[in-house]
Amino acid sequence: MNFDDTPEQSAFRARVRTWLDANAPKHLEPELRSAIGTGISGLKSVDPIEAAKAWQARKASAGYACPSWPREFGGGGHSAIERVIWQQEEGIFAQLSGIFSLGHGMCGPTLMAWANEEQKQRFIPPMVTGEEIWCQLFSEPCAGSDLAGLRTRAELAPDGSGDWIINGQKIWTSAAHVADHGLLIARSDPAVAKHKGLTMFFLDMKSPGVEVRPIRQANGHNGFNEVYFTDVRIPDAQRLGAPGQGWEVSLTTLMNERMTIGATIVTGFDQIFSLVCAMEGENGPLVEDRAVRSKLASWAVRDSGLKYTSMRAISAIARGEIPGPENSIGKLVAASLHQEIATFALDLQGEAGILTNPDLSAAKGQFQAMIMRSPAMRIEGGTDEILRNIIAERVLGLPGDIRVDKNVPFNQIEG
Amino acid sequence: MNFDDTPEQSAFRARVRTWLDANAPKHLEPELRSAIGTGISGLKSVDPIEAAKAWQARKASAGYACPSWPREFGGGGHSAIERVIWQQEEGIFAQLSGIFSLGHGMCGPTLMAWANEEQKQRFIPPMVTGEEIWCQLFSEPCAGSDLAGLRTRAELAPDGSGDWIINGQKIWTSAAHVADHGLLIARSDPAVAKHKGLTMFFLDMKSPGVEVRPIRQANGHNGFNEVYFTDVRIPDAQRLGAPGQGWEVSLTTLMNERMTIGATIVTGFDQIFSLVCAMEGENGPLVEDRAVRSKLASWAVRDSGLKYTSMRAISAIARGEIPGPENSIGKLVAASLHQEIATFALDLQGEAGILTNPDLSAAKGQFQAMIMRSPAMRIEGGTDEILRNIIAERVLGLPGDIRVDKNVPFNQIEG
Amino acid sequence: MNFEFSAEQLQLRDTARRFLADKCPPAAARAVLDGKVDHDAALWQGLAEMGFLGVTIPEAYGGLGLGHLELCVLAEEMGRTLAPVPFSSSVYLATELLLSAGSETQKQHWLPRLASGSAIGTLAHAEATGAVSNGSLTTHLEHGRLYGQKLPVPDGEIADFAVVTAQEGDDLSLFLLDLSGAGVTREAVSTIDPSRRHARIAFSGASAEPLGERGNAIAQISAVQDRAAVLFAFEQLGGADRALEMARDYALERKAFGRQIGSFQAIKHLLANMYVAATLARSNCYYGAWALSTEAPELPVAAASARISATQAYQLCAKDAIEVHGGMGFTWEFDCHLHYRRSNLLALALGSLSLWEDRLIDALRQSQAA
Amino acid sequence: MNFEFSAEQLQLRDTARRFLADKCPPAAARAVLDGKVDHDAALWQGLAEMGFLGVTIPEAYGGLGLGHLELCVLAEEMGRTLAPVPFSSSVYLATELLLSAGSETQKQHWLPRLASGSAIGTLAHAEATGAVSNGSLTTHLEHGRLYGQKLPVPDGEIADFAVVTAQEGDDLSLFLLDLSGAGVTREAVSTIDPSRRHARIAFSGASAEPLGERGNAIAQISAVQDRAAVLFAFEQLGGADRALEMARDYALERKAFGRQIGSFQAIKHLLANMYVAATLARSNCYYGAWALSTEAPELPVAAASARISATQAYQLCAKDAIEVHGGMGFTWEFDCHLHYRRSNLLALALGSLSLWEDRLIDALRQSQAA
Repeated sequence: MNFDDTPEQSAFRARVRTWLDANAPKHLEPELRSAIGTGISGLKSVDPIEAAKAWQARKASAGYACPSWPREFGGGGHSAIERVIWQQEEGIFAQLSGIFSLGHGMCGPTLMAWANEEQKQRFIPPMVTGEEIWCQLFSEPCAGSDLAGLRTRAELAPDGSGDWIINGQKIWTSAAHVADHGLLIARSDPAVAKHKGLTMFFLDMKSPGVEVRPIRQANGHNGFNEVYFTDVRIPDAQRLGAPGQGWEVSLTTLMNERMTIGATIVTGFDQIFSLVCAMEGENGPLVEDRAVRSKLASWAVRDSGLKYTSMRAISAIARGEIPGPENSIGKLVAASLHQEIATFALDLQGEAGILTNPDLSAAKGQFQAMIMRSPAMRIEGGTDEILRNIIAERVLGLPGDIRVDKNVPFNQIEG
Repeated sequence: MNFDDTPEQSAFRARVRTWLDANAPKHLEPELRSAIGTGISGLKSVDPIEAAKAWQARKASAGYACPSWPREFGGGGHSAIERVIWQQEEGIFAQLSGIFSLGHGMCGPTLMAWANEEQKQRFIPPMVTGEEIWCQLFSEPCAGSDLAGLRTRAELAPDGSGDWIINGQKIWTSAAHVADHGLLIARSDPAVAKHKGLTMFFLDMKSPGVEVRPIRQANGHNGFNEVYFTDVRIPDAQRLGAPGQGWEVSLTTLMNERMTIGATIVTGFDQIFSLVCAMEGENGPLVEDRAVRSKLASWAVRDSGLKYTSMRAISAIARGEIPGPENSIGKLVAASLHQEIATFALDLQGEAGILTNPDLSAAKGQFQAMIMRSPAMRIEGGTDEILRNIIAERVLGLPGDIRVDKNVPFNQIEG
Repeated sequence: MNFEFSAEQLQLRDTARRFLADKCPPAAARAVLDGKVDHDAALWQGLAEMGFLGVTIPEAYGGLGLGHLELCVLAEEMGRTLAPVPFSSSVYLATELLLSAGSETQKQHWLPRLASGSAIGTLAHAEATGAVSNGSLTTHLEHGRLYGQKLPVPDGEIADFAVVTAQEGDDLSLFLLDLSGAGVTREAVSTIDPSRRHARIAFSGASAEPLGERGNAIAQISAVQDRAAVLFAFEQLGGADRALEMARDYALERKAFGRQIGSFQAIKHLLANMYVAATLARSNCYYGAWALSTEAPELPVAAASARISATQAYQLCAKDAIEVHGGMGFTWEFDCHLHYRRSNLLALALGSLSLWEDRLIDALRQSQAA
Repeated sequence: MNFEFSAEQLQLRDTARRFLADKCPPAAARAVLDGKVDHDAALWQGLAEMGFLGVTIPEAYGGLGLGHLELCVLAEEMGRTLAPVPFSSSVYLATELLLSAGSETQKQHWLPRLASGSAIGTLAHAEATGAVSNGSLTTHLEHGRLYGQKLPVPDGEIADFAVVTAQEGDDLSLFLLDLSGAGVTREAVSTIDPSRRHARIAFSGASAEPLGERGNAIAQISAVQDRAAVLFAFEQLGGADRALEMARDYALERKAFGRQIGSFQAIKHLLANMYVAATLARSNCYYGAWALSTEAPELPVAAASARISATQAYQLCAKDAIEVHGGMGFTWEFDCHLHYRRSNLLALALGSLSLWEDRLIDALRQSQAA
């Protein structure tokens, strides 16, 4: 048991560090750090999209954009553990590239698995370099946790061209407002069971009939969009997989969930620990207050538990294995922790805990931003409830929920 | 809003107090108090059954046994609010009568609703006076939360006498080892849906073929029994309700759940508050320790919340109304509170927290008895999970769980 | 015993509920949240006309001369509807302070104005992060004039007068201050719940008159906080109940996997836990109401219990209402965040939960010792 | 990086698991619980023969001379099977103390006996309710002899020798004591988990030899507690995993309402939460194992984290395993209570959770300052 790199890993890490020293946009670091856990990049001094594209292009030039993708598509051709090392070293600067995360995490792997050679050559390299941004058009207003309940229709064009005509609405599409392309799942056959009648496509987001509207979130940020489709035409060549095979294709995509392994899970513990070490209470430093300590300790072990769970996963990758199911607990634990910590941090500040102005608030208002962000963490990427179901079923082998919609044609399901 | 008795209530309370002063077995009080929250009467100096019968008989002589039952059956003929006042005043001495609680809370009301006049005259008065003890034979090894899944069979005797022959097994039957009579629900028709084929009876517990075996509980106590039925014969006259109507009859019974309103709900808060006020920590009295205070405060408000929830119910009774659903939270809240408090109390005692001997352990080992008892509180009378379902469905109006066993003949249900 | 509001009080609740359903839809709170107005002046005037602003003010001073049970009933409805008006500042704090400590002249001047809504009052107490103790205030009296700064002051921008705690030599005293006078500057500050405005107020030689016994502010504030804690708790209770209702309704309406999401145990039990918290809070609040209205010696215990329990219930119900709503619950468009914001704002309105935990344990020990 | 046990260590685990599955069924713990025997002597002898008792003892003293990672692996299996033997007292405490502080003579005398199982050692430290601090012990040295009383002493009845903390003037020192000698009386005490026996030991002029540097017991004990905390945490982890497995298996087997109870979300999510707790504990334990085996300066943080996390996980899994089993889970006949008892026993074995919380925060502050 050790935390040491092999000589090869050590050499790779040294190369990465040297390169980052010379190339990382260090002047942006304070802004990026101030926004940890708030769900935004934090960039105000520069345009976040410009900064993202610039950083992505620079990484691509050195083979560090999509480090483990094949070189023929512009990737780095590195091993899985090298990708993890890259992520560890890139650290806070990864926050710059958030706009690409669904493209790189989901759209790219799906294209690699299902697109033809020509399409891969055309679309993957600009995805790597950041020249083209992708978005993923899966969720719908009535299909969130129950993704297979989606209603956006894909119908063959009546002109016999073989093209598909798309009508419907997608939601929670991050980056849609700046995306060049989108990966879209739609219902091509409503007369069969809900999982059976779906088909996957990709499309040009500038196609006529595509309308993107930003969603204002509860904390006032615009992280997501709604996307409306009105008679949007997609050539049949941009279909991925067979008609009706969309659910299967989407699973390939969802299996490639963004690899947070190696990246830091933000629980808020470091932030609250700094706060209580710096703050004075009525009876001395707050960190000496036994009530504070007791809470801190229980958060500390959840925080370190996640950190070392992630180490176990990295260790499996280093051995050439696939990480076990224990990594599925990360977001579930982190999201509640985040909310608990932020709530307590405000409480520690007393009546002044309500202030959000960074100049007036303790810790520059970061906990106020965190408390307003935290409810979303418990929902996005799978609600707490869905994640517990996944752990119970996939890890512990318990039975699935009773399904009333199984084997029922979609157009006969109530609701 | 006031806590005052009306003049009538005040006069009744005064009469009760005077009577209790003269009649309550005060010498047993310390033993009874020491056992609060541990699930036993605590009596060692006297035989608990003898003491229970003696106290019951004395109460009956003054009309305080089953205070709100009709006088014709030996009850006190008092109003519902007077019964509550009685319970408040009887206090700790009610613990003596635990052996009668299911008889008085469930069997009695069921007989009153479903038995014929002659049976009522025969069976109810000795139930009131404590001369005869009743038990309730409902739960089975495979029918706990899902009571309607019970398998004990009631078949018409082949001799054409109209008698019923009972075969099967009941479990969690408190007082069965000392009971004279039992209220029994059994399956008379396995070919119809599970709720439809049940029939209710009462029987003499000395009938041939009835065998009672004590269950040793996890904490070493014998509070419950298994009861085995082998060709036990019950005359048809002891059927309550029509054949197949047993579920309906059982609902009458379950609606009459033991009225804990007015009785004290034991959460353990008073006990832990006394402990921390008395105990010294490394840095002074434990009650000054901020970590202790924070926990105490959150328990205090749950404890007082239950107490005043109960007051609201009593208040409804005093107005001649039926208490609302808010009273359903009592056991759910108290059980977890009990377990949390006991666990923390042991922790406060450090390494010595494991000691159970009253002479060696802080607070005479009461928290050690409490921690060993508390898991049962979360299960008996409805598990936490069943209670949350009940609150969600009956109070908040949410849909029932999906039932796979609905309308399926009992003998075709898997498992 | 009668541990329930009277028929008249319940009728007042119905009246208030109907009035607020009409005059105070969620759009009212949103108008303040969006910065269009600093409070809902029409609603404020309407509340005055209903007599609600002067419910505890004696008739001699232009109020209704009712009791605190009536005020509890109103507070709950204010909380349910997120009423974007300075009700708590003016009624729970300023009115209470004047009633308990004001001179006859002060009462005659301000109480009628408070009752009619023509004046808004507030309490300016907190100065920065942490609890206030004797000697910790920077605001002080110097040659009869006030210097220092208060932050955050609820409704500080719109209030006509404030009761201010200030150091006077070694002691703390209360002062009453016309906020439109010289030497007072105030500016809005941003908070987690902009639907209820807060300000920073600086004093540079403002003239102020003493309120009540000098040098006794700690005790005066503590007493008024106990009283206000019960009233804030009712506001929180109203909010908790409303958040629970919203979540329950959504769980019945929204379908996933071919069924109402409210038929899944995960959602049912989340809602059941919210109900449990709200029920415990309600019972503690009723106890607080009884203690407040009867001036019972149990008030410190009852107030802290109501306060802690209602803070916990509102925070739980508001955050889990978002969870039940899923992604939609985190949109600006849905009202869930209005309650989430308010729940976190009210949790700190009279000082932190930790502070009230301490107050509760101290009060419990005193009542045991007594 | 390799944050996993090695192939050889995993093989040792398999060997231990097979051995214990055979030699240590739940009936073994029950035999002690029921008071039939004071420990499982045959199992103890078997463990000695496997070399497990001397796994960290150098070969020169008759041990296997392996490291602490191997011991962690064994501790987890002991916890899984509720092994009713003095493994923790003899191996985590007595052996560790001798290895770190024993003189050559003491090592030569006791280590071979500990490795062969012919001697059982323990640590006699606690005296009563609360944490031990300098000056708080009644046990003391007087004219070179020990007086006082220790309670509770794990395996105190069956141990051959004990390391005793005692006041020596103003300081605390460690003494090694043959428990069969004169001036020692011991009696069994009842605890919440009678499957692991504890005793009260009284000293009335018992002869004792110093162990290690005199006057330095606080530091010595603290160091050995950090080391033992990791090992106890692995025992707790094994217990937590086993309780979770039992609950999962029962949820798959038991039916209600026509379906497996494990198909209800209430049960699924209870089990998912148990899994989360056990997984966090495992990762913290691995960190502890790394720190222990490498004698890393991070040990105080790692040990306290493993300890707290594993205590929480075992207590949660054991109590909710009963809940999943329903009424049957609270019978004497089902094994659930064996884990419930053990989880509460081990939670206090090295002092309370509160104590370890304090240790963690102190250690975190020191590591930040460094």
